[in-house]
Formats: sequence, C-alpha cells, structure tokens
Amino acid sequence: MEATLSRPAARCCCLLKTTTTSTSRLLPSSQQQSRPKSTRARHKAALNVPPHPSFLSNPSPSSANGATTLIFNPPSSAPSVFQTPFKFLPKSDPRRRAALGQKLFASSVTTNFATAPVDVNALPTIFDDRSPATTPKNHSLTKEDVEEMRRLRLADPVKNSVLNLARQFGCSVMFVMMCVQAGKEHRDKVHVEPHAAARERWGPKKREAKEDRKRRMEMLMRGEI
Amino acid sequence: MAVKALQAVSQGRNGVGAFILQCKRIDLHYCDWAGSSKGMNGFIKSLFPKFAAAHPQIEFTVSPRPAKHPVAIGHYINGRSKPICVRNMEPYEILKKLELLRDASGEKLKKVTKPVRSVNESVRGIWSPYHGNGMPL
Amino acid sequence: MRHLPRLRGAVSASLCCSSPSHIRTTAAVAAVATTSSSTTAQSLQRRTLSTSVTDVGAVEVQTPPQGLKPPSQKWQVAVRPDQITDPAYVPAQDGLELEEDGGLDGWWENPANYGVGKEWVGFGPAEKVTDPAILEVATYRALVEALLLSQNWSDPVAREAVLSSGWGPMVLTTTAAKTKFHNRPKSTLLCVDREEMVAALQKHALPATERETQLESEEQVETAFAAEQEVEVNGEAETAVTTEQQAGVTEEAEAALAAEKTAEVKEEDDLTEGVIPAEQAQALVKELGHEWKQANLRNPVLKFFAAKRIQKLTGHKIPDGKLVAITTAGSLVKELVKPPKAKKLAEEIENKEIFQSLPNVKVFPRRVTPIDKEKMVGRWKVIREELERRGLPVIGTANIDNAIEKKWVTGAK
Amino acid sequence: MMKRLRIERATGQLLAARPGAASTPSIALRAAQVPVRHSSSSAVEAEPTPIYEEDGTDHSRFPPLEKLPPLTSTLPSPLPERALQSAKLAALHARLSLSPKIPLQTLARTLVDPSADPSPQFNNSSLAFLGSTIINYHASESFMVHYPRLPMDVLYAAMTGLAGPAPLNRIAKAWGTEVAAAPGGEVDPGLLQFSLEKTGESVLGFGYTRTVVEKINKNNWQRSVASKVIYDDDFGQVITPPPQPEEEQPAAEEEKDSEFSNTSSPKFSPTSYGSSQTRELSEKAHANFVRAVVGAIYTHSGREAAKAFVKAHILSRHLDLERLFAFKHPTLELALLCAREEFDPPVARLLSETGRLSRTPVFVVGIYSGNDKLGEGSGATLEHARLKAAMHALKAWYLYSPGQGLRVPSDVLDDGVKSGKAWEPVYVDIGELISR
Amino acid sequence: MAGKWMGSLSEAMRGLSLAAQTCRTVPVRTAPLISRRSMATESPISKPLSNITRSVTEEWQPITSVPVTIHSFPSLEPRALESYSAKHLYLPLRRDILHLAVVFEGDNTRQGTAQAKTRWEVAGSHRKVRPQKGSGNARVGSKQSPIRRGGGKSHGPRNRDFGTKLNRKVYDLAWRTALSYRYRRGELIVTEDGLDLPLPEDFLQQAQDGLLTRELEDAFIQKYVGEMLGAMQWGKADGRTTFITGEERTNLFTSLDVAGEEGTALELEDVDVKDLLETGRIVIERSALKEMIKQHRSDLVTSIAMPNKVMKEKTLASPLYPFPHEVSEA
Repeated sequence: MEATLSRPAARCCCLLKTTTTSTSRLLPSSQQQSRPKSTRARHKAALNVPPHPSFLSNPSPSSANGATTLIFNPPSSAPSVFQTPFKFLPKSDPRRRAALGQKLFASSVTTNFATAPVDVNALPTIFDDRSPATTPKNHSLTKEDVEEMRRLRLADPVKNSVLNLARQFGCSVMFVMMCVQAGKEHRDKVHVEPHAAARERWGPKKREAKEDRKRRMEMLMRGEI
Repeated sequence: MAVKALQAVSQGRNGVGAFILQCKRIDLHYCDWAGSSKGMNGFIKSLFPKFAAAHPQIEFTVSPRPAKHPVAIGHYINGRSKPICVRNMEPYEILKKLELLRDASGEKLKKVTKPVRSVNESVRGIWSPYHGNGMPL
Repeated sequence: MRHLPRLRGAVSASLCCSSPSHIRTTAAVAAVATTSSSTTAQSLQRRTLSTSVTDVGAVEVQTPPQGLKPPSQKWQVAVRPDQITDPAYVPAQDGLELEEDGGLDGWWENPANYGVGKEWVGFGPAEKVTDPAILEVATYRALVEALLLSQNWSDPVAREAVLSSGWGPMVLTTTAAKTKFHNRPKSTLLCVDREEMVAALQKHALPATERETQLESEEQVETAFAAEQEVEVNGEAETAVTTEQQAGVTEEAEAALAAEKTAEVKEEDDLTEGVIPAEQAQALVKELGHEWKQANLRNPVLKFFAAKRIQKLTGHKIPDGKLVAITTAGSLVKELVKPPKAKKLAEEIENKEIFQSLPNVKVFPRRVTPIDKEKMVGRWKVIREELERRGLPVIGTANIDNAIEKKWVTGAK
Repeated sequence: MMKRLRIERATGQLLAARPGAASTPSIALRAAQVPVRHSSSSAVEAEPTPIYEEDGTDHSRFPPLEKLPPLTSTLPSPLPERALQSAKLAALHARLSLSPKIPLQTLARTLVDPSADPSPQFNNSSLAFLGSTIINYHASESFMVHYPRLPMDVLYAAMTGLAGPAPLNRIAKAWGTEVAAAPGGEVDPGLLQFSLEKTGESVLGFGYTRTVVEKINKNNWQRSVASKVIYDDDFGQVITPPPQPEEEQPAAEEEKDSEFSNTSSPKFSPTSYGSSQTRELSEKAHANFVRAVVGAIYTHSGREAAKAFVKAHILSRHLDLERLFAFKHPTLELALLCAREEFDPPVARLLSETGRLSRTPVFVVGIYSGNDKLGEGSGATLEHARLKAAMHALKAWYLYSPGQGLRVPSDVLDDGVKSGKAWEPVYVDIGELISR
Repeated sequence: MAGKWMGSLSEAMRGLSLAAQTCRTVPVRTAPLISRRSMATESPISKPLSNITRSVTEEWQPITSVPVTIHSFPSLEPRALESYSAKHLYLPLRRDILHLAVVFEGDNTRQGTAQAKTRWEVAGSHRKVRPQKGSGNARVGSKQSPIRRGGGKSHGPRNRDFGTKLNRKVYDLAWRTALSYRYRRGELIVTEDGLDLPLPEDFLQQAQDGLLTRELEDAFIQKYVGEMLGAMQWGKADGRTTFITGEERTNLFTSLDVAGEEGTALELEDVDVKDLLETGRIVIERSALKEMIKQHRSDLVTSIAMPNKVMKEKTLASPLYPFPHEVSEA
C-alpha cells in the first residue's frame, strides 16, 4: 500500500519549509545548528508538495456561470458513529434525497471517500467460514440430508466436524449445530479435556497473556479499545 | 443477547443551558473600633448596597469581628473559599476586591495554555494516517 | 467661694498614705479585744493629720455632713493579751487570722456615707424627652412664647421668669397650641395672635414676679431650698453678678436672680407633675398640622429664646453651630426628633434600613460564634445532646483539667 | 415509555404547595404539634441549668441571632415563614433565575426531604414526584425523537445517565446546595435537610411491584424488555415495595420522642459518614430536591416554564451515547440486522493495513453490504478490526438521528390544542432486533 | 418685599403639598434585630427649605456673624447671647492647616536633650589595645572604637532643637479653624466668667479642718466629678472634657487633677491647637474665648499703623441679649 500524505500535514510542512529557508538565510551563523546539505535537499524535495488537487481542479461546468462549486474534502480521520451510512438512512430521510447525497454517495461509500469510486470487490475479504456471506448456500436441504448429517456426525464426530459437514452440505455451521448435537463425551474429549490439560501446562506468562487477551476482548466489546 | 447497556452519567457544561455563577457566598467581616476597618465600614454603608443589589445570586453576610482586621471571604460552589484581607483599604479598593471574588471560579490558580477546553469531539475527528484520500508522493 | 485646700506637706501626705494600714491593724487588735470601749482614745492618725488639734467631742458635735461623712474617728486601744479575761480568746497566729475593722474598704459602697452630686439637675428636666410628639408640641410652645417675648415684651424680669419657667399647668400648652401663626408680609417670621397666650402667661408664669418681691425681702428662702440647689444658686448668683457688673447693671440682676429662684420653685413642682402626657401631645400635634413648620427662623435672639425654652421643657440642648443652620421651624423639629447617632455599624444599618429591600444580604448584630454556626446547620443539638450524655459541660470547661482523657483511659477517679 | 403526567396522583399535596394554602395548614399543624413536643421536651428543661437557655448557651453574653418562637428546635423542619429571612434561600432563588411567581416558602419546602419531615404537608415528596414525572417525560421524548432506533436497554441507560439520581445529584451540587448536618426547626431554611437515620417514604416514578421481586433481587434473574416496560420504573429498575413498618412511621416517631423524654436513649445516633449507604441517601435527597424544584416551577408558573427549566439545566448536559453500548456477538447481530432489513449480507474487507509482520500491526477493516460500506474499524488483529467494524456499523444504525432540534410532542401540546393538529413523528423505527 | 412674601407663601404651599403624601414603602424584611426609636412625626416633615438651588427672588446673604450662647456653668442655663464674626468661629474646616499647626507644635515641644558620647568623649586612654601583629586576633586601635563594647556611639543622638517654623497667619488661622470646627460640631460651650467647679460646702469645710485623709478627699472628688460630669454627659463615657479658664481655679484644676480620666483643665496660655482638637468638647469661659481670638487674628487685623486714619479697635463680640438698650438704660 502506498504511503499517503494528507493535505493539512502538507500545508504545514510547506510553512515549515519556507520558514526554515528564510531563517537560515537571515542568520547563517546563529546558534541553531545548520543541517548538512544532503538532509536539507531531501527535506526540500519531500516538502515540496503541491496543494490538494481539489483546490487545483478547474471549476466544474456547472459553476462556469459564476455559480459556486462545492469542494468536498472529507476529514482524514476515522469515521464517527453519528455519521449514518448511506444505506442505513431511511427512505424518508432528506439526506438520502439530496442531490449532494446523490453526488457524494455515488460511490456508495459513506466514509473514507475516494476520489474515484472504489471497486469494492477488489478489496480483499477476511476469510471466515462461519460468516454466512462467504459460502454460497443451498437452502433446499431435504429431510434425508438432515438425517444423513445427523448420522455422519454421531458416527464419527472427529472426522465429520461441524465445519466439514457445513462444507459438505453447503449450509451454515449454525444450521449444522441446530440440526445435530454431538454427544457430551465427544465434547469433553475433543474440547474440554485437551484444553484442561493444556491449561495445566500453561506457565504464568502464558496464563497472564491468555487472561489479558480475554480481558482485551471484553474491553473491545464494551468499546473501550 | 442483543445490546447490553452500560451506565454513564451526563457531564455538566456550565453556560450551555444555564449559567450558574460559581461564587455563591461572600462574607464581610468588620470591626467597629479598629481604624483598619474604616474603609470597610464606609464601603458597607456606601458602595455595598448597590453591589449586593446587582448580584442577587450571591448570598452576603455582614458580621462584626471585634479586634480583627476586616476580611472579605468568598465561598464557591466547588467547596473552596477565598479570603482577602482588606485592612486599611479605601471603599473603591474593596469594591475591586469584591469584584475579583465574584469573578473567581474558586479553583486553584493555574496557567491556562489552551484557548479552548471542551468535551465535544472535534468536527474533523482525530487525524489518522489510514483515512482520508491522501496524495501520492 | 471657698477653695479646696492643698496645704499638706510631703511628710504628712506620706503618713496619710500609710494610714489605712495603720487603721486596719489597730482596728484588728481592737476587734480581737473584748468590747470594752474607751471613748477618749486619741488616734495617731488625727494627730498626724489635723493642723489644729480638736478633741473627739468636737468631731462628734459636728453635724452629719451632706457632702461626706468621714469614717468614725473613735479608736480603742487593744487590751494587752495577759490582761484578757475572756476565756473564748484565742490569739491569732498570723496576720491573716486577724479580723479587720474600720478602714476604707467597703466605705464607698454605703451611700449614707456621702451625698455626691449625682442628683445634679441642670437647666431643664433631669432626663431628656424622647417622645417625638411631646418634642413637637414643646417646640411649638417654645416658638410661640419666644415670639411673644421677642416682640417688645417690655419687662426683662418677667421675660426671664417666662424663659425659665417649666411646663406649668396644661392650660399653657393648650393655649400655646391654640394660638395660631398668621402670615404677615413684612416679617421674616410669621406673627402670632397673642392675646389669650399673653393672658395665660401672665396668669401662670408672672405671679412669680410679684411673689419674688417678698421672697427676696426675707432671707429664709435659702432654707426653703435643698442644700445642693443652694450651692448652685449661690454660684449662679455670683456669676450673674459678675456678668451684670460688666454690663454695669445691678438691680436688674437681683430681679433676674430672684425671678429664676422662683422659677426654680415653679420648676420643682412642674417636674413633680412632669411633662405633658404623650397621647395629649399626639392630639395636639394633630391639630397643629404641618404648615407652621414652614415658618422662617432667622432672628438669632428669637432662636436663642426658643432654644432656651426647648432646653427648659425637654432637656435638649441645641448648640449654636446647629442653630445657625436652622432656618425654619421644621428643621428645628427635625433637629430635635433626630435619633442619636448609632455607635455600632449594625445599629446604623438597622436604623437606616439600608438592606431592608435586599433579601440576599444578612446582617448580624454581633459576632457569629462557632456555636451560632453549628446552630445554623443544626449540628448544635447533636453536639449538646452528646456532651450531656457523656456528662461533659455544654459550654466552657467546667474546671476539668487537661488530664481528663487520661482519667477516662485509666478509669482513675 | 412515554407516560403521561398523572397529576391527579399528587394534586392533594400540590394544592398545599401554593404558599397561601401552605401557610395556613402549616400554622395549624404546628400549633397542633407544639404542645406534644412541649410535653416531650419539658423533662429536658426541668434539669437544673440555671444560666443556659433551652439551647444550652448563655444568652446574657450572646443573645440569639434570630428571634425564634419557643421550642422551634423540636420541630422536624423550619417554619415556612422563616423562609423570608433566609439569605441563602433568596440567593438560590436568584441563582436558578426562578420567576418571582415562585415564593420562597415553596422553595424552602423543596429543600425538606421526607426523611427529615415525615408529614407530606411540609416535605417535598409531592413536588418531587411531580417534578420526576416532568423531567422523565421531557428526557424520554427528546431521546425518542432524536434517536428513534435506540434499543430499550440503552434508552433506559441513557435516561438513567441524564435524568437518574446520579446526574440530578450532580446538578444539585452544581447549584451550590448546602446540606444541614441534622434537620430541625432551628436550621436555616436555605439548607437541604435530610436525615441519615430515618428513611422517609417518597412516591417516585410509575410502575408496579412484581410479585417475585425478592427472587429477582436475590438471584438476579433476566428481565425481558417487555416486562421492564410494563412493570418497572422509568429507568428500568425493579420497583421494591416500601417495608411495612414505614406506613405508621410518624406515630412510631411520636412514640420514640415520648419515650426519649423519660429514658436517656440518644435522639441522634452518631452516624458513620461517608459510607456507601449514607452516600446513596444523600444522592437520593439531592435528586429529590432537583425534582421538587421542577415540580414547584410547574405548579407556580406552568408547563412551558418547567419545560424550559428542564431543557436548560438537565437536557443540556453532555451524555456520550456511544459509550452506552456493549455487544456480545456484533457480527451475528449485524448479519441478522442486514437480513431483517433485506440488505446484502455484510462482508468484512480489508481496507488498509500496516506492519502485518511487525509487533504492532494495524488493520483497517471495513464491513460492506453489497457496495455500501456500513462501518469500519481498526485493530491490532484482523478479528478485532472486524468486530470493531461490526460494532461501528451497529452503533451507526442504532444512533441514527433524523436531525437535531426536532419538534417533540410537548411542543405541540399547547399550540396543538389551539391549531388542532397533532404531533407527527419524523421517523418511527420498527423496533430493535429481538432474537433469542 | 412682596416678592419675598410670594416666595415664602409658595414655600408654604410646597411644604403643604410635600407634607400631603407621606407614604413609606413597606419593607420586605421584618422583625428588626435591633429595636429602634419610633420616629412617628419624622415622615411628614418636608425636606428643609434652605435648599442648594436658591430661587431667583431671594437674594444671597452670606453668613457674616454667628451667635454664641453664654451659659452659666453648673446648670447649663443659657444666660446671654453674643454674636461673633464668621471669620472667627465659622471658618471652613482645613485639615491641612490643622495638621501643619499640630506638627509645628509637636516639633517645638520636643526638648531634644538626648545625647550619646562619641568615641572622642568616652573617657579613657587612647592607647593601642594590643600590638598590630603577632597575636592571632584582629587588629585593634583604641578601646573607644564604636565597634567595641564600651566604645563610643558613632551616630548617636546629639542635643539639638527640633523646632520648625510656621507662618504666624497660618498658625492663627489654624487656631480659629480649630475653634470653628468645634463650634460647628456643637462642641464649644462658652460659660460666664469665673468658671469653676462648685464642691459641696461642708466637704470643703471638712477638708479645711483637715478631718479628711488625702485618699478620702481624692475618692470623694473622683466620685463627685465623675457623677456630675456623667450626669451632664460630659464624662469619660462621652470622651472627656477640656475646661479652659483665664487663670487657675483651684477647685476645678485640683479636682480634674484628681479625676483626670473625666477631663482636663487648662489655663489660657497653656492651650495649644492640639488641645482644642483632642477631647470630646471644649468648655471655655467668655473672656478666655475673647482673649484667645484676640491673640490669634493676625491675618484679619493689620498691625501697620496708618497715621492719617485712627485705628479703632472694633469689638470682638457684640452682645445680642440681654438687649443692649436695657443694659445701657440702667
């Protein structure tokens, strides 16, 4: 991902550049240490930033006849909660109807606006099986399929794990879990005992790390981090 | 399941809805005999009535304190108090001191460096390097 | 006039100063002794003090004084201890056991020992009149009489008599109230219709003048007076004489003197009957109205008369500096009715009602003590109840020493 | 949630809240009380205390600062007519910029807690009840108009955070209310009076007591949202019935007084200050004071003044609604939400990242449904970022606001009656996600 | 005259109209903490008619002479009335001039006899105390050096005259200003000549017979003077009293020596401006007042003798009452 530099920083850097040059010209032999030429050159090169294209872009034809154009320069910050996404706006909401909305939300991206509409499908997804979005489902499982699922699961819960069954039958994990519950002994054998044994083996650091992780997750759920 | 609610208490912002003057009481002490109270006694008779009428939201108590220098003590809503000894002062100097007491917030004196202190989040949010459409360099 | 002699030399003075202790010791011895009195004992003190030695008899013969009754001059010499027959006699071991007798301590507590000028009565009633209605009536009457006197009232003796006469019977006041001012253009001060007032004055104030003649003729008038008045009268007589001598007039002076003597006679029974009652005064004030207060007062002599009358009637002395500023009857009344200047700031605030309309100001008349603060927040009853429950004094330390906590801890009694 | 003002539940005492009505019964009742108290306290005076007056001080040296009728200190709360002398009270009146229509006696009455003076003729219970209904009404209507999608629990939390006892306590403190150490007749009427020994009963909030209250309190059962709405009070708290002996409390107190006269049991037990219980009591008393002030404003100067006062002092405070949310399965909830709203199922996509192999990586994950981004979050792991993005999307949904400064039903209350048109909501939500 | 009459009539009408409305605003606060005297008849009084803005009809007459009442001493009966010039007894208050005079008097009453010995006056030989070098101690000259114990004082006090100067006219103005100040405040009581304190006759008799010890006498005099002045409200409680007489009066002076806390008695030549300003009131006899003013009017009368015009000594105080014609006719 390319390193980006947002506009306010650039502006202040421009100020910095001018001031430094001027001062160095005014008092060459002052107490402030003068930088070696290489660094200075690099800084000049780095700080030589043109203003934001939204300011350079010549006015749109709509504003050719003296009408004001809107320069939309979204904040370079994480979106606020109180900024309702376009899709969440109810039909009656004026923001949805406004022409501004039409123009701005053309890319149908509420926050982190891009100059050009981004191709959402180009963005990499985070692989998650449990998310019903990833795998295509057939919602036409018959009674037999469910019976088969139950049989397989009870026959060999290790091989026919929930995930495998979901993949095999093309349904969601939750559906599998709704259909069939493996026996208690299997649950203990697979989940409880190994975890208990593992916990026995944990040293203080690891236990602390695990607890921290747990605590971090709770804090995350409370929105504190 | 769904959403759980956390508890929070609203913060007061004095002056947003209503403004409460932070100085809630001013005590004036004088001495009938001592010469250092001369100005204070004159002030209580001459200037003080107008001042008190102009500030009905402040409670004023006037009480003698024999064989002591005259004092004006301001009590504030945050529980602190600010005493000022006004011995040998002219009535107008004492008026200045009372205005000082009235305008004080009762906090300890501290240097205010930031022009604005607010609980509201800034309109543009906190800058983050991962947002905004940056410019390629 | 007789003067206070201060002829004593240093020696006698020092002896005098040492005398009380001397009295005390001798008296103590006397007290220890049985009550066998030796009347003709000479005191060491008298020998030291008196320039001319007089015997005790002379002292006792002397009339009991009005000014001062000196301590008893009798001294008795104590019996020698070996001659004491009283079996109940126990010799004292040290001076503290000796009883004290005589001496000057506790002497001034007995009012019979001296009659001091506490009954000083100046020109006018003993205590000032403070009732506003009476003051107003008195002012009005004083103005009427002053007018009558100032406008060619011929006889100076009679004038003096009127000036220094008291309230007199009620008729005078009522007639004075009835005599109304009526405006006359040419006078700075309004003039009164004078007939019945003159008649009343001649009826009630002037008999003094023809009584004064035979009073002056015989001298036992002095005896008719109380002694201290006599003193004042003498004083005034002399001073008056001196003044008139400067003025070069004598018999006028006798007249004035006699007149004021009689006036004092009148004043006495007037004071016994006292000033007029307040409710009558208020009734009179109602009928007087307020227009007379517009009357101009510019004539200094008139103001002098009025001031003298007012001082005689009410006891209020109006100083000259104030009289200069007073130009109307209203300001005169105001000057009289004005309350005395407050000594404390709180009282002044209370009188002037400075903060009456400010509900957010609280003025305390005295120091606000910690107990008061506790009472205001209601904690005092708790503190008091707790103290009483522990048997501790509510206020003050009931002479409980500092180690009381230690006693609690150790349980020592 | 929005309950109408049931003023008739308080009218009887509300009439007494007006000064003219308040003074006359007060005098009568005081006259009735004094002899009883007199007999009770006469035994105390019988003790030989020669120089002390009945307040135990030496009046020859320090005459009393205020002329009080005899045995005033035995009354539970100061006499109403003393309110005119109190500078504190006048200053408080001006500080809150109350209208002159509100007399000082009423303001003094709002400062008397039921725990200090049990008689409802003199304490602020009725005013506080009225005020609480007004405050909760305005708070809830503003929430429901401005945030129509708030879940019920969050709405309850927001109500508690804006109009509950804790914020009202802070408001009372911010008004400069001073507290009397022990309530009594001789106390300055400008002080808030409540006792830490007795707990006076006060009617606050509507609702019904559940039959299984003690079970719920013992092993804290889950209460369904619907049952909260139906049974519990305005803040979703279970209403606990007042204990039985509280009913004849005044009589019991009389008993205690009379028996105190002959036995020497302490009238005021030294209470341990700063304990959680006393803190809760004082918080309750302060909150009731604020509610009573609002009730007094409503009584004397009408609905609009009360509404403006609530707006100015209570609704204007800052409450961060975003912090009230806590989720359990945000992704699942978001999926269900999208399913309900017939959006495309949400997909988490990686927007940007840095330092994946470093010790402190940052992932920025956005959640998309179709082409629309619903929310985004950044975290140190993909999982955290995804959860945060989901929570962000959910909060964005719940905290949807049609706009600020909208017309609330109470705006229409007065001009609606004259113009005859009712209040129409800008947006009505179909309700929160109910699932399992 | 007619105009004046119209003026007075209009004044009367105005007074009536003012007296008509006499309503007070009822005070908000009740139950005053301090009981105050009822002034029932005070409200109807219209405000004094001598107001600052004079009407055009009445002409401006400045106060040129002020009356002085002559009292008889023990009973303060007004006996006579005299009129003094306003330049003598009605001057405006000038604090600065009074301060100048008081400082001037204070300076001139310092005796300034303090003197300390310098190192040259301290007795003793001026031999060097110890050799310059050798001993480990500091070098020392003579033992009278100011840094040594027993040595002289380097900048000690010397006999000198602290007296300062003040222009005579200023000082005289200060005198009359002090008198005027007292007069305005009503604290100047003028009595007939021969001001003295009348003591009880028999007490004097006993004292002369020597029946009384000194302490008896003093205690009695203290009681007598204290109670008498207390009854006149002249005593200690009302800030003492200064009696000023032409020459010493035995009873008065001795009594006030004894009862010093009640007041002081001064002869005319002992009086200073500071004495006039100190106590609660000044009681001065008529001739003493005249003499005092006569001595201190150098800024009013010229001391230059004009040959052609005869200098007539105009009388200080013109008697108003008893009426001069009555006095003269006898």
